[in-house]
Order: sequence, then structure tokens, then C-alpha cells
Amino acid sequence: MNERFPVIPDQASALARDVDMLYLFLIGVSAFFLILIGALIIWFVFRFRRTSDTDRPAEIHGHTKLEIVWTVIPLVLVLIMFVWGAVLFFKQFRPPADAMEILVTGKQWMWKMQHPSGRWEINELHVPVGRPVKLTLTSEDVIHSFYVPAFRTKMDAVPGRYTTVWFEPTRTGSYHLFCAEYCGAEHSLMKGWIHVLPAEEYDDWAARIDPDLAELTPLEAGERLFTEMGCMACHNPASGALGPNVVGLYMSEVRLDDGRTVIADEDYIRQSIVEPMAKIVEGYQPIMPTYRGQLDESQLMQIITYIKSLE
Amino acid sequence: MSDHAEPHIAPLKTYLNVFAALMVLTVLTVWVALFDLGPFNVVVAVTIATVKAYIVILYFMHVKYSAKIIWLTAAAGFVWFILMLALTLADFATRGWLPIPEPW
Amino acid sequence: MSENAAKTENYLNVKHTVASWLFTVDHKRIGVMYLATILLFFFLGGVAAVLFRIELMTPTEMFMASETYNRLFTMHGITMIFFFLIPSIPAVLGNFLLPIMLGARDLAFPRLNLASWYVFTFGGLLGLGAIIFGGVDTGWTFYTPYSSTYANSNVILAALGIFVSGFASIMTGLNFIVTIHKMRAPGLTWFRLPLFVWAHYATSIIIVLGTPVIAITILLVAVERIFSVGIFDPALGGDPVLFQHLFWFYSHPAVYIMILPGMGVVSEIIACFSRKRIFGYHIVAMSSLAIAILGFFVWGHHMFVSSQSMYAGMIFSILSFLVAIPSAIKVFNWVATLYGGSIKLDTPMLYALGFIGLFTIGGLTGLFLATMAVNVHVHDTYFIVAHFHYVMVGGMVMAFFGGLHFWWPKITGKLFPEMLGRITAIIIFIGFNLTFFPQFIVGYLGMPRRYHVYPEEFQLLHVMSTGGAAVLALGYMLMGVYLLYSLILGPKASSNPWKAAGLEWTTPSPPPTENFLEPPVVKHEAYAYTEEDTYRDDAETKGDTHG
Amino acid sequence: MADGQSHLAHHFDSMEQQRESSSLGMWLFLAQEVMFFGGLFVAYAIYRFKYPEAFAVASGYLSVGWGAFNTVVLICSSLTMALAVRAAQLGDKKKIIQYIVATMLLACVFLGVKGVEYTEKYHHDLVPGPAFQYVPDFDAYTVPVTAETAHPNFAGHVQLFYSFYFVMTGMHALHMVIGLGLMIWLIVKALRGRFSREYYAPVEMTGLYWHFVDIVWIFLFPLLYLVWRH
Ligand code: HEA
Ligand code: HEA
Ligand code: HEC
Ligand code: CUA
Ligand SMILES: [Cu+2]
Repeated sequence: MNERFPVIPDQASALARDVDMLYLFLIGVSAFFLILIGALIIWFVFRFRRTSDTDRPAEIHGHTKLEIVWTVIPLVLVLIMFVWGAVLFFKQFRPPADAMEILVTGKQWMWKMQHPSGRWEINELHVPVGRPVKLTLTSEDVIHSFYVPAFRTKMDAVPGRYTTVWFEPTRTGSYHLFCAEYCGAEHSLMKGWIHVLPAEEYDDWAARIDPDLAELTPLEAGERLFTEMGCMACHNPASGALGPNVVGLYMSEVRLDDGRTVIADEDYIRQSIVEPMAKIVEGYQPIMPTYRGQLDESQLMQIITYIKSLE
Repeated sequence: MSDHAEPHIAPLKTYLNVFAALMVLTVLTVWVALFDLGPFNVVVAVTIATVKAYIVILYFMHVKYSAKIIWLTAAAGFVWFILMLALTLADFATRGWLPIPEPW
Repeated sequence: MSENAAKTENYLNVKHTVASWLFTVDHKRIGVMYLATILLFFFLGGVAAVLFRIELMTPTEMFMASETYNRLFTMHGITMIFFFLIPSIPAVLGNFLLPIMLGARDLAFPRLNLASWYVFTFGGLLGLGAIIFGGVDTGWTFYTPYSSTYANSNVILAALGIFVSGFASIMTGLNFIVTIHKMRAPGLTWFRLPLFVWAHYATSIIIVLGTPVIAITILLVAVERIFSVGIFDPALGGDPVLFQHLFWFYSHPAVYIMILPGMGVVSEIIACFSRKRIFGYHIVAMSSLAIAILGFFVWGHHMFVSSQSMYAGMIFSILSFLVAIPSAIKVFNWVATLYGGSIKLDTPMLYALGFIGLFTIGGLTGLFLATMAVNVHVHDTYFIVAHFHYVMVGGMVMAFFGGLHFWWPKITGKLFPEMLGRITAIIIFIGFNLTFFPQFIVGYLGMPRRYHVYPEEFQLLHVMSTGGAAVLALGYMLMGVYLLYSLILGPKASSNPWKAAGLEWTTPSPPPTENFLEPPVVKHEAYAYTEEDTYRDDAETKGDTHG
Repeated sequence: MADGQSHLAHHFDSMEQQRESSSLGMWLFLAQEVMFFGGLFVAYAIYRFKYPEAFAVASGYLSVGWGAFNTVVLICSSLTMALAVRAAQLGDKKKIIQYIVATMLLACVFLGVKGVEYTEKYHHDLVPGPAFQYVPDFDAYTVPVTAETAHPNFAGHVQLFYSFYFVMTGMHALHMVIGLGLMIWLIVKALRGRFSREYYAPVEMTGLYWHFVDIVWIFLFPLLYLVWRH
């Protein structure tokens, strides 16, 4: 399209062109009716303008044939729109059986994605060109919506359930990823990029596990994980809120709700994270979710390092 | 609009009969609930409740003797409710279905 | 005051005390009180819009934080929809005109009508309270679980405000239906009713059957927040999408509450300024009912990508298309009415023609949205924002101001400066298109709505849009100025300055307390522009009232 | 608009027009009420559809005895209300008052029983909210282990049932309290001798309202108390 003043976004997926075709059809129909109605109004206004205050136009009650015509034509047109739209819609949401699966979690205010190779990403998603990719979406808090304009696709990530969406990138390059469902203060920052790589390049890329986290010191990575994994929501050192304050926790005495006391060593902290129901701190509800499977061991180590550092 | 200039006054007996019918249906609905009819327990319970509501509306609320427009208004409320329920359920009931296959 | 006015007592000059207004049961005074109240909300909502439009001139944060931005668009949406647009035509023009058009002395339940104004104002104050005490940031749609659990703002107060004002709306709707059924003047059969009345009849059906559902839904959100009982909370197995069903069950039909009265107004104006009976009167009347009824069953088209079942989506999609047909019929019939007429482009007519054009654009883009595959791409982008401003602002607000100008002489007894009126109408038309047309483009390009910061490539279109908003604000400002001027210094209006048909033009301007000097008897169909007595005006006949 | 002799408001032409208007108005109000409760019933239906077992188990903690008793009480009150309206139609002022008082007494019995039930639920920690605690009572009630009952969120689903139990019965009770208020107003009017064979619309309207409240309960009873009793 026109580079200076684009009206249609990049077409970077197999279905983008199909959606645009339908869009153009709709524009065609609309333009036809708009021009027709506009022209008629202008013509009538000039042709039948009031020339004297005593004008008394003749009465016209209606015209049944005409009315049938302008009921049936739109009816046929909208039926075409419906069928075309529905067929394409099913295509948009029927992933091919061989699609590569990526897990996507939305949370205030970022996207977390995990590749089949196990590699995690945040707010950026690398995908291979020419291979169908199926995303399984969920959310940890409120509803978000995974939106890639260049692929003409969008799906809500709903807490408590899994939804799916798929696409087949057809052009390499970087494309916008947006959160399209309003989700709170930084909704407009919950965006990122989709990087479409040549297939081999993607395979190489996916095999390199965790370069980001490895570059940070364990303490930094732990701190980062502590916010990114949502620990802050309940263990904010400032407010404490839902969960006990973990500042100064390390090696302190903790009273449990069954009356026992334990010393909060590394093992205890680790168990609190992966098996939170095992030992409940006195005065708190057993609401902490388990992080088993979400944090790999190295990440657990990093978080524990961070908690230990809190004085 | 109304068919009657003077309001219809139903005989006492009508009210007592309706009352008796409501009582019988109440006993019936508790009694039926003691059997395992699978999904039909709800169906039966709601049907009995609907019958009860219907006779309350007809006799206690005098719709039987009222103008058509009252009929229509009373029916509109219930019909709209049923449509709301039906279309919402249409979503929840078909969520598990797979997309229509290929040629679509 | 001219000697004529000194003689006749009218609803405005019977009494002047504040109490005589606050305790009035006269539908005309209540209509005027509603007018003042909703214009205040329109102003508030508009100021919020102008503020965040300025912020949107730059892709990065300019002068407000994201929290402020979110509170502003939420306040804008809530005040504009619940406290301005929904009551706009029904509670102001409908209240004022419906009994007069029916030849009745008042609405069926005058005290209920007054109660509705109080309830509405109370609801509005709760809403204002929510804004003053920290604001609300959920968007006008209140999607759970954000609104029920996560939002850190005054959701409860705002929810109660909407809950309460909903009942005001129900009272008005109920009153209208009963009045239309039971209080028509002798000779006024159903198919002699003006289309304005038909439109309000259809609107009232939606109000009575739809509004209670939003009331209970929003109450559930408040209950969930206050007691944390987890009705829509996924942590307990609650379903956030269920909230969307219940919300849109009302809020989609509500968009027809927001357009049908406008269509009624436009029918009156077009008939008057082309001196013709509306082409295909019966079909236009019935299409209002069809829209009201069918419009109830399309709500799921707001939820195509919400994880709603695809099959339910298909049902909602096809029904959405079907409900477009009666709207199409109306548009074609209005255009056909112009044919062979005697057309005069006075201010109200300019608004009415603007309505047809803009509503058509808005409605046609509604078809884009009902097309499932396209909806997936444009859902929750500026394309939606453009669509609904075209129908709501280009449609209903245009109709509201058109109607206000049309009946201004009747309501206030004063004339407004006609030339200024026409110029303003044109300014508003241009400003409107400049504001919202670019949003279709930026929306299709992928710009999501409710975004405080955005990628740079969208800036140009946003700047155009903000420029348009400035023109639009200028237009409204101008209108405010000359209407105020007319109210105080305007020349006195005669009973029928536009030479229009309709019972309201047979009574003096402003009308007497009981609406008519003599109980009217209706002898013609509506829009009897071929009858000579249609053109009678007391400016010529000097207060002569026979027949 | 003197309440005394002429009950015809200034804007109506005849008593008949006025009576028909108020009755249509009341019915529209009731249609509105149907949709108001309708929203709750739809939400209830969806959750019951999603979590049938949790709802069955949860409902098991309600007392069918109290529920059935209250159903009978409410039907009786509907009868006395209908008779009050009939008395009004016949112009029998004394009977109007007697029947309304009877209706009010029955309503108080109903609300009293609800109070007992609510306290009971409170003591069993079945009031939804942070304090909600669902401890399966396997002796009183055998819960088969299925995919649903084994779901980690089972207790949450039980809580959902109780959220609806309280919101629905609470909303219903609120309507009854409003009805009681209306009946007090009726008694005052009746004592002042305001009603006659020509003018008794308030009694009739309150009657319609009361029967509506009864109908809501007719549906609530089986839906809340009788989910699973075999
Ligand atoms: C006054 C308000 C109003 C009106 C009248 C309409 C009218 C219509 N709307 Fe709109 N809509 C809104 C207000 C309104 N809408 C709002 C506020 C939202 C967003 C809410 C939010 O998310 O915040 C919205 C969102 C919205 C969506 C959801 C978008 C999304 O979020 O994904 C959809 C989807 O189907 C839709 C469709 C329609 C349709 C099909 C019509 C039809 O009724 C239009 C019918 C009219 C015409 C068709 C034009 C006239 C016809 C012709 C000139 C002849 C030619 C006709 C044919 C060929 C058929 N609307
Ligand atoms: C009746 C409904 C209505 C009306 C009239 C308007 C009017 C306007 N709206 Fe509205 N808008 C909505 C309903 C409406 N809107 C809704 C429902 C939303 C969605 C909210 C959500 O997402 O939750 C929305 C969202 C919305 C957005 C998207 C925000 C986002 O998603 O981030 C934008 C952006 O441009 C916008 C702009 C405007 C503008 C410029 C006007 C202008 O037309 C306003 C012009 C009016 C005035 C300016 C006031 C009167 C002026 C004077 C009396 C003169 C003096 C005043 C000054 C000089 C300031 N609106
Ligand atoms: C939903 C809220 C919530 C989240 C999210 C959460 N926690 Fe907790 N956490 C709690 C609660 C409540 C307790 C106390 C009850 C218990 O022991 O289970 C707790 C207890 C703990 C304890 C034991 C504290 C003590 O004083 O004994 C540790 C350590 C801990 N959490 C670490 C974490 C880490 C690390 C994360 C993030 C990866 C996290 N929590 C996320 C709520 C949460
Ligand atoms: Cu996440 Cu918006
Ligand atoms: Cu809609």
C-alpha cells in the first residue's frame, strides 16, 4: 500500500489477504450505498427546493414495489457478508493439526510465552516463517487480548480457561503485538513485537535457552522474577497485603497454623513456593498458588537468593 | 381497550380451588424430587413451578379476566427472559464443540 | 413581553419560584429540568474528551499519567452514555412533546415522572461522586474480573450511580407506554400517530425489558466487590464471560435506545421541511418495532473474540445483519420522502440531513463489525471508536440538537438566530468528520482503543482527530452562546413558526399548563401537509382557536 | 388532586381510563421485575449447568423442611392477599384490613424463618466471602467422587452456589419488606376510609406485586432447595 499514508496494515499471514479482500468488498458495498444516498439527497435538495412559501407538494404515500426492492437487495448483500465472514472466521480459528504450539500467559502488564523448546520470552515472540503456529492463551489476572494487526488476528486471554488462536506467518520481519482488551493502568504498555524469522534461524534461536536470565546475576534475576512472577502482588515488602512479609524471613522462626514452629531455611522457602499448601503460616489463608512447573530449578534458586537478601 | 367496564369479581370458590391446587403441586414437587430422574429432575421441578406460576397469574392476578394488552405485557416479561436464557446457554452449551471441518 | 403573551398563561410563567419547579408535576417543566441536567453531563463528558484528545496528540505521555487517562475515558463513556445520551431525546423532547402530540394533558403518571428526574439526578450525583472521590478506571463496560477484583478505583459508587439512574429510565419508559396506550386524543388512532411517538413507543419497550438486566448485573459487580463473594471471579470457578453476556444483553439494545428516538426526531423534521408525508409511513413505524425487538437478540456480536462459542457467534452475527435491514428501510424512506417535496434547508433540516449521512456511515461500518472475520481484526481498535461515534454523535447527538432547534420556539417561546444556526450546523458537521473519520483508518491499521501511548506511525491521524475535536468543541460553544442569547433576548415565537403539521404546533408557544386551550380532536393522519389548516399560525390568525 | 372525594386525577378523563392506566403500568413494572430477577436466574442457570455436582452438594446443606414450610406460608399469604383484593372489590372495608393483617403476619413468619436459616448458614461458615469454609460432611451426605468433586476448586463452586442463594433469597426478602411497607400504607388508607367499590386501585396493585413476589419464590424453592434429594 501507499508508504506515506498507509490505509491497510502489513499483510504478514496466510489469512491477512483473505480478510482484506472481505474488507474491500464491504468498502465497495458501503461506498455504493453512501454515494447513492448522498447523490440522491443533494439532487433532491436542489431539484425540489422550496421556491415560494405557498408551495404545497402533492402527497405520495408509498410505493410497494420500490420498498420491496430496497429491502431485498440489502438482505441479499448482508447474507453474502454473513456467509463469507463466518467461513473465514472458522478458518481463522481452526488450527492445522501440525501447528507448532506456543504457550502464552497474559498478566498485568506483560505477555509471557514459552516455546516448545522450553525457551521463555517476555513481550517478544519469535516465530518461524511458513509454519503454522498455534497459541494457547490464558491469563493470570484479568482479561487480556492477544492482537497482531499484521496477522489480522486477535483472541482474548481469559483467566481460568484456555483459548487458542493460530496464524501462519508469510513474511519475515517485526510486527506489533498489542494487548487489545483494557486491563488496567498500563494497558497501553502491554505490547511487544512478533519477530518472524526464517525457519532455520528460528530453530537455532529456540535452542538457545535463557540467555537473558543467564546474563544477569542470580540476585538480579531473582529480583526480576519476584516481580514478574507476581510475588509482589501478595508479598510487597511495603504493604504485605495478602501474604506474609518476606523481608527478614530467612532463618527466622515461623509459626504455622497447626501450632508448630519451623525455621525458615532454604528448603522451607522452596517448599513454600512449589507446595504452598504443605505448611500454612498462622493467620493466613491458603491462597498462594503453586509455582511448580512455572519456575524451573535455576529460577527457584534465583528467587530464594533474592528473598535471602531482603533484610 | 378493556373488555369489561366493571371489574370481574371471581367467586370465593375459585380462590380456594386455586389455593388447593398450589398446595397439591407443592407437595408433588417435593415428592418428585426424592426420585432420581437424572436430568429430568430439573425439568419436572421447573415445569411444576411454571404451572403454579401460571395459575397464580391467571386467577390471583386476574389476568384471565383482563384486557389483551395485560396478557401481552405479562407474556413479554417471561418470553424475554426465556430468550435471554436460551441465547446465553447457546454459548455455554456449544463451547466444547469443535470448529466445522475443512471445506468451511 | 408582547400583549399577547401577557394575556395567555403558559407553563413557564404560571409561577416563578424555585419550589414551583422542584415540585412540579408538569411534564413540560420536568422535560426542561432534564434538559439542564443532561447538558451539564454532556459538557463534563465533552471536556474529558477534549482533555484526552489533547493527550493523544503525541505518541508518548504528554501531560497526564496513564491512570488519569483511563479515568478520563471511563468518565467520558459513562457520563456520555448513561447520563447524557440515553436520557437525551426521551427524557427531554419525549417528555415535553409526547403528551402534546397525543393531545393529552400530561403523562399518565405525573408524579412518577417527577420522581424519575430526582432518581436520575441522584444517580448522576453518585456518578459524580465516584469521579470526585478518585475516579473510576474500568471503561464504561466494567468487564470482570478487572472491575470486580483488580480495579483500584471507585467502582462501587459508579455502579450504584448507574443502577439508580437505570430506574429513572424505567420510570420514563413505563410512563410513555401507558400514556401512548391510554391517553390518545379522540380520533388519534395508532396509525395516525407521528413517527416520533412510534419511535418512543419502541424505545420504551427496550427500556422496560432491558434496563433491569443492567441494574442487576451492575449490582452483582458491586456486591462482589463489597463482600468479595466471587460471582464472576475465576478463582472460584466464576465465569468472567458470563458478565459480558449479561452486560451486553442490556447494552446492545441500549444502543437502540440511543438511536430510535433520534430516528423519530428526524422523521418529524424531514416531513416538515419537505412538506411531505413520510414515504411509507407504516413501514417506517413498524421498522422501529422490528429494531426494538430484534435488537435484543444480537448482543453477542460484542464478544466474537471473547472465547464465546463460535456457534453462538454465528447466531449473533446473522441476527445483527438482520437488524440492519429495518434501519436500511428507514434511510431509504427518508430519502424517498425528499422526492417531490418542497425542501427548505433551515437549521433543523441541516441536522437531519447530517444525521442521515453520518448514521449511514456509522451503520454501514456496523456491518463490518458484524462480519465475524473482519471483527476479529478491528475489535477493540479505533475502528470501533469511530463506528460508535458515527452512530451516537453523528446520529443521535445530531438528531438531539436538530430536535432541540426544531422545538426550541415551542419550548422556550423564543426564536434563535437562523443564520448562525446554519453556520454552526455546518461547523459541527465538518468538525465531526475530521475528528472521527481518521479513526476508521487508524483503527484498521491496528491502533487499539483505550491506549494512552501508541506507536509513532499513528500520530498523524491522531493529530487530525484532535484538530477535529477542537472544531467540534468550537461548534458546540457557538451553539451554547446563541441559544443562551435567544433564551434571553430572542424574538418571540409564534405558535407555528416552521409551518409544521402536528398537534404541538396548534397550541401556543410556549404551551399552557394543560397543553391545549381546548381539548383537541384529530381528523387527519400525521403529516397532513396537503391540508390547508396545517399551515395555520397564530402570528397570522392572532390567537384565534377554533376546531 | 385531593385524595378525599374525587379520585380522578386532573389529566384523566374517566375513572375507567385511570384504572386501566394504573393496571397497565403495574404490569409493565412487573415485566421489568421479571427481567430484574431474570438476570439472576440466568447467571444461576449457567453456573448450575457448569457445576451440577457442586450445586447438588451445596444445596444439600439447605433445609428442605424450612423451604417447604416457607413455600406453604407464602402461598397462604397469596391467598389472603387475593381475598383482600376481593374484599376491596366488594367494598368490604373491615375485611380488607383483616386479610391484609393476615398477609402481613404470614410474611413476618416467612421472614422469621429466613432469619433462622441465615443464622444457621452463618454458624456453618457458609456465608460466601473470605470467611467461607466448606467442610464436606460425608456422614450427612455422601458425595461421590467424580471429576467435578475432585476438582481443586470444588469448594469454590460450592461457594458460588451460596453466593446465589444469598443474593437471590436476599433480593426476594427485600421485595417482601417493601411489600410489608406497602401494606402498612394500605391499612392506613383503609382506616381513613379511602377505599370504595369505585376506588381500590392501591389494594389491587399491591396485590399484584405480592403475587409476583410469591411467584419468584415458587421458582426459587425447587431451584435452590431441591437440586438433589434422592
Ligand atoms: C447509537 C448507537 C449504535 C447503533 C445504532 C449501532 C448500530 C449497529 N452496530 Fe454498533 N456499537 C455501538 C453503538 C451503536 N451501534 C457502540 C457504542 C459500540 C461499542 C461498545 C463498546 O465496545 O464500547 C458498538 C459496537 C458494535 C459491534 C461490536 C464491535 C466490537 O467491539 O467488536 C458490532 C458488531 O457487530 C456492531 C454492529 C452494529 C450494527 C450491525 C448496527 C446496525 O444497527 C446498523 C444498521 C444501519 C445501517 C446498515 C445503515 C443504513 C443502511 C443503508 C444506508 C442501506 C444499506 C444497507 C445494507 C446493505 C444492509 N456495533
Ligand atoms: C454519547 C456518547 C458520546 C459522545 C457524545 C462522545 C463525544 C466525543 N468523544 Fe467519545 N466515547 C464514547 C461516547 C461518546 N463520545 C464512549 C461510550 C466511549 C468509550 C469509552 C470507553 O472506552 O469506555 C468513547 C471513547 C472516546 C474515545 C476513545 C478513547 C480511548 O479508547 O482511548 C475518543 C478518542 O478520541 C473519544 C472522543 C470523543 C470526542 C472528541 C467527542 C466530542 O464529540 C465531544 C464534543 C463535546 C464537547 C467538547 C463538550 C461541549 C462543548 C462545549 C459546551 C464548549 C466548551 C468546551 C470546551 C472548549 C472544552 N471518545
Ligand atoms: C495469591 C497470593 C500469593 C502469591 C502470588 C505468592 N504468594 Fe507466597 N504466600 C502467600 C500466602 C497467603 C502465604 C502464607 C500462607 C502459606 O504459607 O501458604 C505465602 C507464603 C509464602 C512463603 C512463606 C512465608 C513465611 O513467612 O513463612 C514464601 C517464602 C512465599 N510465599 C514466597 C512466594 C514467592 C517466591 C512467590 C512468587 C514466585 C509467591 N510467594 C507468590 C500468598 C502468595
Ligand atoms: Cu492486557 Cu490490556
Ligand atoms: Cu451491539
